[in-house]
Amino acid sequence: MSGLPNPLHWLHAAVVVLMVIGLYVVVARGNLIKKLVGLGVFQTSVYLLYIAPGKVFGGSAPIIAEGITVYSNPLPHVLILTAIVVGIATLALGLALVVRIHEEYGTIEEDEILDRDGPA
Amino acid sequence: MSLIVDTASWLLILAGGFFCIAGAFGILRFPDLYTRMHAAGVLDPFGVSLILAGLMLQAGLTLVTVKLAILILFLGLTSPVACHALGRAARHRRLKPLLAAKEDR
Amino acid sequence: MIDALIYGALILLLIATAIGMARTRSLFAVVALGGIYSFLMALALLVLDAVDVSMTEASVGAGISTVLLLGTLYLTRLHETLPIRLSPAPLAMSVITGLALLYGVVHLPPFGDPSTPMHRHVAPRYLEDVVRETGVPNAVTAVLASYRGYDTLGETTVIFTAGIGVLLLLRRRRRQPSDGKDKAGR
Amino acid sequence: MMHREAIPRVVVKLLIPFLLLYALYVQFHGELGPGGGFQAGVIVATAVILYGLIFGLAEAKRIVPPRLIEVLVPLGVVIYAGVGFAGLLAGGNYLDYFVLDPDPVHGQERGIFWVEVGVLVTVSSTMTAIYYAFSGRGR
Repeated sequence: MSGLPNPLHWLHAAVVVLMVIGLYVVVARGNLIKKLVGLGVFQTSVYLLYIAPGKVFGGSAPIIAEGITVYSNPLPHVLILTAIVVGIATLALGLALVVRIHEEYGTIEEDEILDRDGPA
Repeated sequence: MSLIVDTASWLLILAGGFFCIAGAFGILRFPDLYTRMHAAGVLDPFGVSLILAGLMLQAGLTLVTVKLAILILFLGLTSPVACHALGRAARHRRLKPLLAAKEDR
Repeated sequence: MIDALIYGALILLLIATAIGMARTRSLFAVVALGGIYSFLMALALLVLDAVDVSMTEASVGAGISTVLLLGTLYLTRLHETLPIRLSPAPLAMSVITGLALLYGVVHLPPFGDPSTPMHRHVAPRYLEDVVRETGVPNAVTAVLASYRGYDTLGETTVIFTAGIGVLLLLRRRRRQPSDGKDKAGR
Repeated sequence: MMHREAIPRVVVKLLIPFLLLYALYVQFHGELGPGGGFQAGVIVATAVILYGLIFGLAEAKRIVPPRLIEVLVPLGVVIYAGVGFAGLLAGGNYLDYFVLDPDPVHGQERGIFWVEVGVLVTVSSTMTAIYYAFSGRGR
């Protein structure tokens, strides 16, 4: 790494910014729904981090056709395709837990839940 | 011939882009929900339809053109209904429109 | 090259939307911004040639997850109680994590370079042999269902398990307080 | 007298057949173009959710009964795993599609088809079940 990095590296670096925002929301905000949304941001930034290196300049979508020779890499697409659907399933599970917590505690704020439980 | 088609399609795409940007400005600049809804609900489907029409000219007489035409049809069907539902929800929550007379006072 | 420019612009929009989500207290607005975020993500994936993934993200992220989040908001509440302010400790933690990631990420090969190792090993084998071996031109479908069928079987089982979990948590009617069988400890 | 929500009801009734048709297209055209079981499953679930949002949960449950959904959720995984066992029975390995047909390429196509059907059934029914669970909760 001598001198300025190639500008094309910065694209991967920009994805890290998204990841930091998601992580910050998960850690800093006390609202459970907000935490789940932050987790979603974190998750989608991982999608980009996987798929962006699979792109080839001048390539096309990996559907084999006549007259096309350069394709982008199909492997990350497969991994992330399933990750998205698993992501929504886990999001639903998290939201179900939030609904149950709200029914038992009457709140979805972390500190209020801890207050209600009292000193352990 | 292809020059004419290309020019026409680019004109349509650029006009569509202009209308979409105008709609976005409307959402930012208008004062209350009903006027903003007007900007988004009228300009956006129109702009997107123009873009799709431009793409239809690019695609020529293929299956893609038929798909794009179906897209325009469904856009014209769903977008006003979404706007209608939004407006009804706002009325249901008793959101008052911002009237000019009030501002003058 | 134009791909990189469009992708960069979309990432900037994504970052702006994410910051907006972090700074908004009304959860309803957060969910609406989340829908915008998912559509932008679908566009970015489309620019990266991942058409299947883009389609999934548009229907899952902007469709189903928005519906689920709105349903949860209806069942719980619409606003955060804590005011929005920068909390130093979590910020420091996430920025330090980000810097560590950045150190790793800048060593990745540049965007769009066709000569990187990941394009020279497994992928060409799939792309060259997929039609001859499976007769399916969409390489993503073939890899998903055939070459990596075990993975997908596992993912399908995860979805199944999560669905069962949600049903177990939410299907039962709310218990009456008098029915204190499970609440003896509280 | 017109129903209070006549406009959304009419349009949704018009849209839902096209949504289901689109889901089938995505499912069965997924081998040639973008698409596949995951996407088609989500689109089917979207059709049910749209119907439930506009016509009410009870009406959606009348058309797609929760009992049916609870059978379909495991059935999809069973179809997927069954394709694997079919490979075993035909004398190959687990999830080996080459042995499913005398012509190996045809066998692959057949295996991919049924695996995608399994994914479609699981994803669509799980998403519908999750929607039912959330909206049936009430405040």
